[in-house]
Amino acid sequence: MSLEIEPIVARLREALPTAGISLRKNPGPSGQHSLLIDSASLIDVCRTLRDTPGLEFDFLSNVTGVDWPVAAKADTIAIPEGEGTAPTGGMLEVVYHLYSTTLRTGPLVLRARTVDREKQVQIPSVVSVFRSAELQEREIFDLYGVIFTGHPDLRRILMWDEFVDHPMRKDYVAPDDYEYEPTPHEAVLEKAKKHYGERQKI
Amino acid sequence: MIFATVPFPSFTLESLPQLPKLLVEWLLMLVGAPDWLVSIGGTAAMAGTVVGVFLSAFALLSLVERKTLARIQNRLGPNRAGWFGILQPVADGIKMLTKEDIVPTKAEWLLHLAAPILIVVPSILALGVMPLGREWVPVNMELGLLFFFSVGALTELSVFMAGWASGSKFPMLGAMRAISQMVSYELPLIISALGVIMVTGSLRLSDIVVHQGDFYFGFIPKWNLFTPWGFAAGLIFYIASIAEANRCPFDLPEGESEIVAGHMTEYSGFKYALFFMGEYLGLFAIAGLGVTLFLGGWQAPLPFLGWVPTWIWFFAKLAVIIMSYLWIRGTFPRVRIDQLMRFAWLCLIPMALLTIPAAALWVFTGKGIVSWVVTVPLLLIPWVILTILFNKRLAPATRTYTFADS
Amino acid sequence: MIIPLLILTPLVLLAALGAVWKARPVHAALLLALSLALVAVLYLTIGADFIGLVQFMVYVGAVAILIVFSLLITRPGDEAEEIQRRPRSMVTGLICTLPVLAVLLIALVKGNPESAPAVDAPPLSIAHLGELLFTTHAPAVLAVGVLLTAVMIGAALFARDTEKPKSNQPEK
Amino acid sequence: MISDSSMPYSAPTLEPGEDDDQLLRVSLGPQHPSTHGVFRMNVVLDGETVVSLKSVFGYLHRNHEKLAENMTYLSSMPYTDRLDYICPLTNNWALAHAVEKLAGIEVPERAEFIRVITAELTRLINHTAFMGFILGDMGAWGSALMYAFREREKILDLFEDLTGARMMSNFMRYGGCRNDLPAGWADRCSIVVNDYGPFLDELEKFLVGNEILLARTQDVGQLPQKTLINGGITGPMLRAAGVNYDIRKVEPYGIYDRFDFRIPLGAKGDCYDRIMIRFLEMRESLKILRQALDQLPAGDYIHPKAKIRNFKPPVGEAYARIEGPKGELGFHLISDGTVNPFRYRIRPPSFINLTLLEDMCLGLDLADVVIILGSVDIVLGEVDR
Amino acid sequence: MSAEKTIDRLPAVPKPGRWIMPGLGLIQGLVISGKNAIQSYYKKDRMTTIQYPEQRAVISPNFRNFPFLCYDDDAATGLRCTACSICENECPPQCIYIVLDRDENGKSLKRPKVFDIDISVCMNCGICAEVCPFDSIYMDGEYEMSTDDRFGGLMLGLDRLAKSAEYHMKLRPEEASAVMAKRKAEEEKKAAAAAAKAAKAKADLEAKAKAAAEAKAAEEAQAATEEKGESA
Repeated sequence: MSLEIEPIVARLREALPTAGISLRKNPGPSGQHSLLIDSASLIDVCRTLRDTPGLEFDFLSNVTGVDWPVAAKADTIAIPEGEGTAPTGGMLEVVYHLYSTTLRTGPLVLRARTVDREKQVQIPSVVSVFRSAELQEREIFDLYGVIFTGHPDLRRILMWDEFVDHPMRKDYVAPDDYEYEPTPHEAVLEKAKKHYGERQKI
Repeated sequence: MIFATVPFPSFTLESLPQLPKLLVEWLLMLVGAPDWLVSIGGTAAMAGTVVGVFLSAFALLSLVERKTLARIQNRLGPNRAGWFGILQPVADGIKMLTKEDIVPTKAEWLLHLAAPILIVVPSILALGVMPLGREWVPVNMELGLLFFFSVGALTELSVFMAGWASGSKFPMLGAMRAISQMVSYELPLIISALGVIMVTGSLRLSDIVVHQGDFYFGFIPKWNLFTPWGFAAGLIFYIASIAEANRCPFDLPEGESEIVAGHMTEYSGFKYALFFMGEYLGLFAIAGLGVTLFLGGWQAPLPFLGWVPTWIWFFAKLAVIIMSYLWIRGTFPRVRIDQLMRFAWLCLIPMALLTIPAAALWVFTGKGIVSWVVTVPLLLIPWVILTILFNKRLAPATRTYTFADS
Repeated sequence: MIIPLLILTPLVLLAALGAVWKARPVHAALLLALSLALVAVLYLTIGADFIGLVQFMVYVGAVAILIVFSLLITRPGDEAEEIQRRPRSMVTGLICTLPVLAVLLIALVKGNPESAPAVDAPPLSIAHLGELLFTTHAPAVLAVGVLLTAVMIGAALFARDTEKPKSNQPEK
Repeated sequence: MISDSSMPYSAPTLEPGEDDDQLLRVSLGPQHPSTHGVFRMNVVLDGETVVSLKSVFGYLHRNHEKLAENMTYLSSMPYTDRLDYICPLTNNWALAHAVEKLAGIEVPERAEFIRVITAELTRLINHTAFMGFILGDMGAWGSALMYAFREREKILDLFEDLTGARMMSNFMRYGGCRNDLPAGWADRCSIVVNDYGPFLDELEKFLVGNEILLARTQDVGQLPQKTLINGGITGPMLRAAGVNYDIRKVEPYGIYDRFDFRIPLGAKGDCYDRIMIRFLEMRESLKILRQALDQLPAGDYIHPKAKIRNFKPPVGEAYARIEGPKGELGFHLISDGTVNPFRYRIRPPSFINLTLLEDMCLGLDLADVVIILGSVDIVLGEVDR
Repeated sequence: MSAEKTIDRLPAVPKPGRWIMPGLGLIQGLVISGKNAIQSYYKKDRMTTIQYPEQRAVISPNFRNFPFLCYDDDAATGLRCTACSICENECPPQCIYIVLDRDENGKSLKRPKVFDIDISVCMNCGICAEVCPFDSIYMDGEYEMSTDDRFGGLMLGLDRLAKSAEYHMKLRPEEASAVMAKRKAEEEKKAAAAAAKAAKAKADLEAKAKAAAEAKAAEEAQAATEEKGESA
């Protein structure tokens, strides 16, 4: 059940006038529109969402990391109402899905974006508000490279600690340092690389 | 002159186990060996039979255990090696012998080697004292029971050596648990045996068995188990013997789901097999003592069964007790270390101490109906109080579960 | 009769010396247990079965295990500083043992062998020993019993306050 | 320890300085009999009580999400069987449900019924296997496990008939199921469902009254409701603490709103309640199965116009979740209109239920850590993806 | 039904406050495991395991293991596969390798020269069988395929993959019969279409011939009239 998002935005703006909240339409048939929150006010928004009696979004179900090498493409997925985001280089985005166990209201989707994909990749960590984000944020740091400021124990969680790159990024090239083992499967791999190769272009 | 006419030893079915001893002595005498050599040869043969019998029983038990556990779990158990898996112990033995014997670098190799040997020695010594049949008592010591318990104390030392010498963490934890468990369960074991000594009046094990000789009203055997204090002491002895032999539900030292294999983690090859041999022989010794003290050793259960050789009764009772150990092993989960301690010190030892006055009363009131009337309440009331106490304070709370419709 | 004595006494001495000399505490403890066991064997060889078995049970079975168990729990530190302060501990050790040695030697020299009780006294049977213990020496046995219970209660109290309250975190 | 709920997180990390040689550092390593797969916990013990516990993941990480981004939607369906390999059919349904929400596909009646039947059978398998594993962790190695696996085999034979493989089902398609029920399958299924009741009674008598089990699991690994919700715990662990949150009732997907079944709620939320809740949930699943088998309609098993090859969902984003046996299993898909999903995110219940593992284990024994990990019921395929 | 009454019963939880013998639950557990042990001797349903090499588990006809290529009457010529390599593209772990067979001047012979499946990579998901438009690849039911050669042994070529349609009929009767029926229907349709085309071709052949005949007749008539004209 897609919940109507406008009253929530209104309450949020009235509770936190200075917070940068903008509504983003979802073109797909699922109708799950999202709120783009700028990084500064992310924690306050989460805390008010959790604590105000009318909203009571006390359950952060899912935290997803998304890599947008071309920022403009993000606008085709989450269509801004007014002005579009200035098409800078790429950006990393974190999507939060919030639920309320008491009011049983549906997924409230929040989005937080970094400035770019190389240096300014900081997003404040919501672990102080929702404990469930702890492992999921460590996974996003490990696979995407988003640095969550304020996370109590930001280490790699899935890859081994000495691993350098972030594998889930679109421009990640798998190092071919595996112990090479000649198999008759070679021909299949070339053909597959040739075939699947060109589909990776964005 | 060499073949001085020495009568060929005459033996009945009853004294069949004596045969090797008699044969060796007959041969030595034939050869004209001096007396001290003949006696030494005889005792060596006797020891050989005991060790031979119990080692083959160990091999058989390792197969029977796997098959009964399998049956409890609805599967067949080993049936590939030999006919119905009878050669499985041989296969295990060969495997153990051929496996590489790894000694971790941080281990003290001398203690690491000494530990498995020191675990097997006391169990065999303890078996030597056991009255296995009317004429088959390997060593008829006057202090049989005391010898049994003092030799049993050596196993804890060897478990410590195994745990400490292996150098790594899990054996350390295993050794800690093993020693605390064995020390705290040796107490109820010895106290519950005191009652039997008081009633029999001697520490010689064969006297204890002879004391349980005849029958009430013709068919109920006068075993110690069928007396009030004997039943309580027997139950406590049974539970303490499970803990002493590190069998489930008290198999904490070797709790494989927590500390992999406890003090035996760093062993492989034949040393590991020695540990198992030590454990199983210890099991035979403890179960044998239980049978001797409470189930009338080699006494026949019914009067008209006197013609059956007595050592068959001993091994039959031993088999029943060990089957019950296997049954328990297939069913119960493991107890936690603090519950184990609390159960020993708060429940077993007080009840064991209680059986001593009960046994005294039993003897002073003439072992008749009067003594039944006196000793039963003396045992029953504290037990009921203890369980009520247990129900109030420690018993698990009963839970109510609500069902939500939406 | 003499042969077992001649074999055993040097072994006992060696084990005791090792127990004192060894730097590593666990080795020392195990050697102590070995020496106590050998003393028990000594008793057995001269026919005193009861005292031999009780010695084995009490000392090797209980005392050695407790020493070793405490070593396992505390896992004492390394041997370096223990070896380093060896000379000083040697001196203090000698000072304590010399008078005891002197007393033993005097007793050995002065005592005349004839007055020693006959070696081949009838072996003491357990029943007789039991009666003796609980009739003529009853007060001594009762005193020892009271002492042991006092020690047991003291140990229990001592262990109680250091034991952390078992936090089953009902409401953290 | 955990302070009030406003500032939920102050895990007592052990400062290196405080560590003296009294503490024993043990790693219940990836190769350990009771970690349900390759999962490691660095445990620091003071004697037998746990002082700190840091879990290490990633030994079974295959990065299914990166693979899915390079493959078509159809090709990533068989990989969902490998996520939580004890209940593959609920994983398939979760992905199918998410893609149907992403592309707005409706599912015919018969397919919905087949999905509910296979999902509830999977819940039975998972909870029965859980009973076997939890007893194994406690030490009764093998007995309950073999009884549980004996019954599980019957259901796996049903799946082999239906989907072609016992565990690797690869059965759902976007718009319905891959093939229809084979002849006589529904009757065989109702026979299995009827025999399951008596088996549950026997397993219950074997398990629930057992004093050792009661002593080992009561008041072990208990946390207040607020911390559980805040920690993202879902599934039987949450309901064992008494929070009434089951997605089949909260956000009814498929046709769950047509069946009447109840949600068991626990009292204290410790390991014992988690075991009991799974028992009662199995009984509720049997009720659902009986109703679904009675009302199973005829009709086509997949939407006639459902596209199997080069299926291109419209541009957009969707997050859909189902109530898996282990908790809330969700898929967050972002589609840019091409054959490959732009972003394919799995919300794994076992992984997120491990967030509070340390809080549950502090102050308890090493033996309790093993049971608490067992009661969380994790499968490493889903934890590491 | 007996199962119905046990569904709603709460687990047997002792009433609070009543004195219960502490060991009762343990004894109940013993009774259950004892029952299982004894019944495993005579009750077939209790037995979990079978003795594999001697007894074989009954596998269901829908069981799918590694794929096989179906051919109608002869392995060399009747192979249904036309090397369209749709299955190669759709295969998730990319374990199929097809080379199209071309004759000397490069025209495709609609037949695979090489069709390899690396069964160390294949996860028998069945997608190739699902997407194959020419019903040529199906999932096999044979599961004893272990070899000792890790390289060549697990690379199944055309020789080991190709299996006859009768094998398919034996493996999955109803699916195979459905496929045969479908193919027979297509044959008839094609045959009918061919017949229709042939008939049409014959028809317009005759029409042409008739037309030609008429034209010739017309010419003769015209020629005849010209002769008459000249002769007249």
